[in-house]
Amino acid sequence: MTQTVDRPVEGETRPMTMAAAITDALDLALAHDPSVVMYGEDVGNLGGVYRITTGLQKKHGIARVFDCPLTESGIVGTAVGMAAVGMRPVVELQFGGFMMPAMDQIYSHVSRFRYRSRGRWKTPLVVRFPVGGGLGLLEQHADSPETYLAHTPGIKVAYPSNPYDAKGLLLSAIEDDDPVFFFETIKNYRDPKLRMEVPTGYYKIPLGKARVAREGSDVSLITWGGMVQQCETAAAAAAESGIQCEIIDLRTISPIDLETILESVEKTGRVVIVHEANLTGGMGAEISALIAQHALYSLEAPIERVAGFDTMPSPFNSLNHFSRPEAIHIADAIRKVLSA
Amino acid sequence: MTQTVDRPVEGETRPMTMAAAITDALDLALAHDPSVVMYGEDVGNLGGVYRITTGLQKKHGIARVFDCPLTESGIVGTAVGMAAVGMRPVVELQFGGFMMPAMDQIYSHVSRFRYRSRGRWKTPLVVRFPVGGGLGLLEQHADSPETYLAHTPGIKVAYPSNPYDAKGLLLSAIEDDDPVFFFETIKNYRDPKLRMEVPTGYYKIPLGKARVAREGSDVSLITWGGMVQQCETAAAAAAESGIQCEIIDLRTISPIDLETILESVEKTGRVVIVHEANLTGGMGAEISALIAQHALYSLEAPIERVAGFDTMPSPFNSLNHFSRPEAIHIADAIRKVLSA
Amino acid sequence: MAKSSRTTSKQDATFKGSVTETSDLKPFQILASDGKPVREDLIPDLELVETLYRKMAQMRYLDDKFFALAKQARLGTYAQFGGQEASQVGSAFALERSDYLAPMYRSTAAMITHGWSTKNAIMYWRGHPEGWRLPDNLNILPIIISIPGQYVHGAGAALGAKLKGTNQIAMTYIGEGGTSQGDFHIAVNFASATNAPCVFIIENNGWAISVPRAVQSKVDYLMRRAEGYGIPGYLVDGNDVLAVHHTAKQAVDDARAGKGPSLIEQMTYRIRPHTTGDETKAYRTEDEANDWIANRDPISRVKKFLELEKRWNDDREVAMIAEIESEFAEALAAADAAPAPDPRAILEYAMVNPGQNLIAQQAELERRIAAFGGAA
Amino acid sequence: MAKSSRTTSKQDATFKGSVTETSDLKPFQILASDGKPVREDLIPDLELVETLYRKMAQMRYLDDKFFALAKQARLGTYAQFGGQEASQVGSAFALERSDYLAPMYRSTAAMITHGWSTKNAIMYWRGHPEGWRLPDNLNILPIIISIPGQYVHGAGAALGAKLKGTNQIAMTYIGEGGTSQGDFHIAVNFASATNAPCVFIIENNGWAISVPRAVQSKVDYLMRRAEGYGIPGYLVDGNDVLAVHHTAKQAVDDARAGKGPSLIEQMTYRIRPHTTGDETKAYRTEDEANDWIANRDPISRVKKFLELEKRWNDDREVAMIAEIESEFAEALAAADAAPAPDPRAILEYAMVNPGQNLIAQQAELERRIAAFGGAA
Ligand SMILES: Cc1ncc(C[n+]2csc(CCOP(=O)(O)OP(=O)(O)O)c2C)c(N)n1
Ligand SMILES: Cc1ncc(C[n+]2csc(CCOP(=O)(O)OP(=O)(O)O)c2C)c(N)n1
Ligand SMILES: [Mg+2]
Ligand SMILES: [Mg+2]
Repeated sequence: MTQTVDRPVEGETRPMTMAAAITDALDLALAHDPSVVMYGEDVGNLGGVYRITTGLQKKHGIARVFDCPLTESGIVGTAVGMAAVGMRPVVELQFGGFMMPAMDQIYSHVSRFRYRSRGRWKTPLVVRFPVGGGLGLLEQHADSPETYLAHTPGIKVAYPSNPYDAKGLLLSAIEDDDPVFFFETIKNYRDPKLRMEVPTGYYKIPLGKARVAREGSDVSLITWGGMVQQCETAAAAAAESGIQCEIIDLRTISPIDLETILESVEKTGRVVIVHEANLTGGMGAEISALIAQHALYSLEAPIERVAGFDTMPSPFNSLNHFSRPEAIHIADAIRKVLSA
Repeated sequence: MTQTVDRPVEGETRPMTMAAAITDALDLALAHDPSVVMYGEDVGNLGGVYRITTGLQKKHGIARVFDCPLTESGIVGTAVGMAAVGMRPVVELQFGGFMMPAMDQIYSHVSRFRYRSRGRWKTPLVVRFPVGGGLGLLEQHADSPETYLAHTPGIKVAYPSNPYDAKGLLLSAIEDDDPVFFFETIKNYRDPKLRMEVPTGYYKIPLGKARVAREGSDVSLITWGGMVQQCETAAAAAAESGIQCEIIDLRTISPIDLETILESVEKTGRVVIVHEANLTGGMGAEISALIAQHALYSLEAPIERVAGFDTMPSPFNSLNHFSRPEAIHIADAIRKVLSA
Repeated sequence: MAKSSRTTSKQDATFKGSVTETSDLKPFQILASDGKPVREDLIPDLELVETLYRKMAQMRYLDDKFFALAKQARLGTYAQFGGQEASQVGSAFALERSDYLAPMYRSTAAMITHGWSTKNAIMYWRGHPEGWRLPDNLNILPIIISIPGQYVHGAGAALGAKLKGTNQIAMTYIGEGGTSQGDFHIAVNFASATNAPCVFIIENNGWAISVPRAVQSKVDYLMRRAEGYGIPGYLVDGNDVLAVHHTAKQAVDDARAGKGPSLIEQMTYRIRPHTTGDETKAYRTEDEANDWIANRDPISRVKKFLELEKRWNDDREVAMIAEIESEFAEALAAADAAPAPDPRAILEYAMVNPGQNLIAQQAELERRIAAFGGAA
Repeated sequence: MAKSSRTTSKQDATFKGSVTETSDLKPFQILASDGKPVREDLIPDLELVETLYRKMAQMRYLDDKFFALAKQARLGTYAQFGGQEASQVGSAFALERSDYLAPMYRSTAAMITHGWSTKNAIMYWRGHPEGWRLPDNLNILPIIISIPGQYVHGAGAALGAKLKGTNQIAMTYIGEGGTSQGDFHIAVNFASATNAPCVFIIENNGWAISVPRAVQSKVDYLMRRAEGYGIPGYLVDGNDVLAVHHTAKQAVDDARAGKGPSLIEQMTYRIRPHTTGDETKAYRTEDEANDWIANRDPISRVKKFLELEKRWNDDREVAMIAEIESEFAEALAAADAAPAPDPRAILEYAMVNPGQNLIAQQAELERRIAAFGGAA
């Protein structure tokens, strides 16, 4: 198996939630590299609607962490210009559902700026935002737009599932010379169940390396972000009936860690892919296609995908558990691939 | 086989290129339904940069076919408002590479307007644009953004490969009460090889129904738009060495005609998917995933995808044939799935 | 890596935002904050004034109730409009019933003024599918959360109505923060270019969540942008319901007369948090809000005027409040009595003609309904 | 279905576009079209005037040659700037060498003025990878085709330079058609809000492909939008290189002095087709273009002035042309001598750290190279 334990044992740690780990990474990055700047809607004075940048403006100065006009295209587009002239902007969009006003800047420029100038200009920028549902918030506050980015060349997409990974991936993202989009699952931000010991120092987790979150030999659950937790619940339930699920937490959606996926599929022969974005054309499709190309002969059952429905995320608060993938739906898919 | 011949035999016909067939459909739609209006950049007086709307303003009046300010978000966003109040806007974006400034309107509104109002408002609009490369045009004039749309719920995507289909699909699109995006392959517009007899009357081809463009028993080539022609060339070459390719021309990317795909795969057991958009997260992934779920046991070889590279379409004119899928690359993939 | 990012105090000023202070403009008023007329000549029929007052009072009550319901988790996250009653009621009241309204998340008062029911509003903010269904007999476009798509829809609806020759016009709302978005510009300019009958309203309530107006732009008043589109621009005291209504009526009449769009900036203040999830302490002083509440409240201003005119007294006030309370109680009871939503609503209205993906997902939804132990 | 779409003549006027004719503004001039000074006081050093003249003459020659090369298929599609030499040369010349330029597809003259080489320009428009590589010693951002991303990059580069404290500024270009896009507004306003040292230039050449200026907006002059951002706006005769340079210098100096962004509208005319793929006959009369060529040509205007000043004569003209020709011939020969591009360029610079997808695609590219019979 490529990587099962990748936690450094040395060094000081303290218990952190996802939110705290992300804040810690941002704080360290600001201290570590004077070219890092942060801006967005409400990130300066308020510290963002989820308070992830709280305290950073006070600590690092208003020229490093500041509020800007309400415009996603402006935030991302100016970051392209800033990155070209030598800054490392780490910008925040208020929610993943509000990424689209920036989509032309992403597609036409973030994606191509370096390629287009044949390396004359670089685009070392990070765009962070909260994503995912299950909280009964307003419309467009529960979206998961990772596939639009994964299909767009030239950029990376990190989507952590726990505080340790979040901090290490974010520090990698900020140091990376490619543009990186960084997804933060709202439901995980302050979930006490995810609170864990995290090193207080500066450390990095490589982009493009998956994590085997649970070892097992019967079914591979391939997932990322907030869905890792759901898969863990489903896997624990399955274990009670003697089914051993392996959970692959991709950590980065783009580039994808094909090697780790294939190793797992070759072992289990059965695959369930779980994501919150809607099914059709989602990242589950790409993963399934990679398996159907590279590990077809290992498959003992059709590949199942558990995903959001092909509608906008349900705005009907009391019905969300019917549409967002939950452990119970994943359990159903596990049964399916096992009985195939 | 679901549909091999779907050409009506009765009725007058005349030879038409893709361009002429599309113009003809637009002309008929304007005559047929007074709520149809057309606008966009250069569509009025000039008739569009590819002259698809030529003559329509003169014939139907400037209030039905007109030029508007240079803004894709404005064009698509006003179409949402217009459609709500009872018009049927059929708007043009100048190139597929310029769809992204409209992406927020597409994602946040075109996709959801009807769902969001629970049917109070409808969004019967059509967005047309030229796509695809192989012509050495400027950057962003060779893009194929269908996957961004196919992953977006609530909309349909038509992507015809020949004059007959183009006309019939476009008339269906205009009559459809769902929003439809209509892709027009630039390289096919006036290709004399595609010129064919097309009925002069008003006829429709259903959205969501694929066409078996060539029957064969050894390999299924699944494709759409301009790539159908490339697949036909590759299939003809393969036939010379005794390999019988079946070509499925999807005609609509969304919704997808799963039935026709599965029938073909069950017959051939070998699949090559061909599209011009870049590989990762492209529609080839979704098709592959559907096959890996619904027809796994029919597969005799890993599924191959022939697609653009994960970069922007090559802007290096003399090198385009290395990056855009051509018959020679498809032939390579056919060999691969046959030798597996 | 850059050597240093040199935090100088000059740079600091930049990121706090600063407005070029050269204003020659003053917001238009008909009533001063103390309720005394500053433009006697423009006082409308007192019947209209009373109607506007009653509507505003009803709206304030509703807004406070919605807040309380949200805090009890009987509504979801709710965007209060408290403080902006004059701005919304005064402008929406200038519409004909058949005109189009393109609202944003904070437009509840404008929507109800245009005919939406309190019951539906409760159910919308509860996330109940029935509340999301906009009534057929109302020309209210869907509530838009993504800032500011509705501006473009407003322009499109207006252009559509014009093409159909129906004589309807459209009105749409945005916050001052939203004016920094591309679609703000696109919409107003598109309407300018096509002479579409659309009234564009900016409710400048001083704040975009925690971001003060000055951070959005150096310009003093956002309605100055009208000049850049060659259309009329108006600066109005947004807490003076008579000034708001007068101006909106002018813009509505112009639009209907074929004179094209207008842009109106209504200076107002959000006296409540941004939404029920927001905490204002983190970014503004209570004094600031209290000053607006005490000295520039839009409701007491017109009430004082009506009292001065002897058109209003405590008895009437008491009777009105009783009426408002009982109407609201009735609406709430009706909303509470609505059956729990059917989970099948999740896939309803997804497409007029669904493809195989949605058909398969309907089956999956039925499985999930069964798994959770039955529908509803 | 709507009953009818009632094509009335009033509606017709709408969709043809019409500009509200109330203009009190006149484009700023230093030289009249006949080359005579209208502002003696602002005539700069004649050495500078001669330099600007020479650059413009060189650019016109290059533009015509590029057109000819494209027609021979020795360049790809090319966007001519003919007629806009004063507008581009005059403004870009106001920059320091280390300042940032954020160009669009029609900015070739501005780019060369800022230091790009003719050889590289040829190779860029030929689609040769070497032409796409922007030189390290030039602060020119990539050429942008999607209208108008570069405006936002310009704002960002300016803000970045300001944060770094380098004293560099940015200049960026857009056509009048591009002002209808969201990113136009976003960029100028973002720079206004952050006081970023960016000079925003609108080259109003009358046409957006076939769409006349009047269709874009009702406003008479687009620089009126500056007022809506609280920043200086300038209206300039874009065919008067001295007026253009004077104004750009003012804006550049202001930006460098910390006074923030400016918006300049340069009234000019594209005397050539939109690109080498365009046919102007379909949308405008030859008379219109000929009038600009005969009476408002930017190059002959300043030549006449230099002649009046006895700074220029036929001998000098002949010598200059010979120099321009031989320089161009040399650049073309150098471009022609460059080796054919290596197909591997297709995957170069795709990512700093490529993932497995790109690594697999490199192998696929090698297979394709082999299939087509060897590299290059
Ligand atoms: C495209 C988009 N980006 C971000 C948000 C998140 N957001 C919600 S309200 C708000 C502030 C809006 O301020 P303003 O426009 O002044 O309106 P107000 O809320 O004050 O009425 C923000 C940033 C959004 N809804 N849409
Ligand atoms: C986003 C986008 N939409 C459409 C186009 C296609 N297009 C290329 S040039 C042009 C007209 C531009 O006119 P203008 O802004 O006045 O600049 P000019 O070409 O006159 O210099 C259009 C519509 C584009 N390049 N980008
Ligand atoms: Mg506000
Ligand atoms: Mg132009």
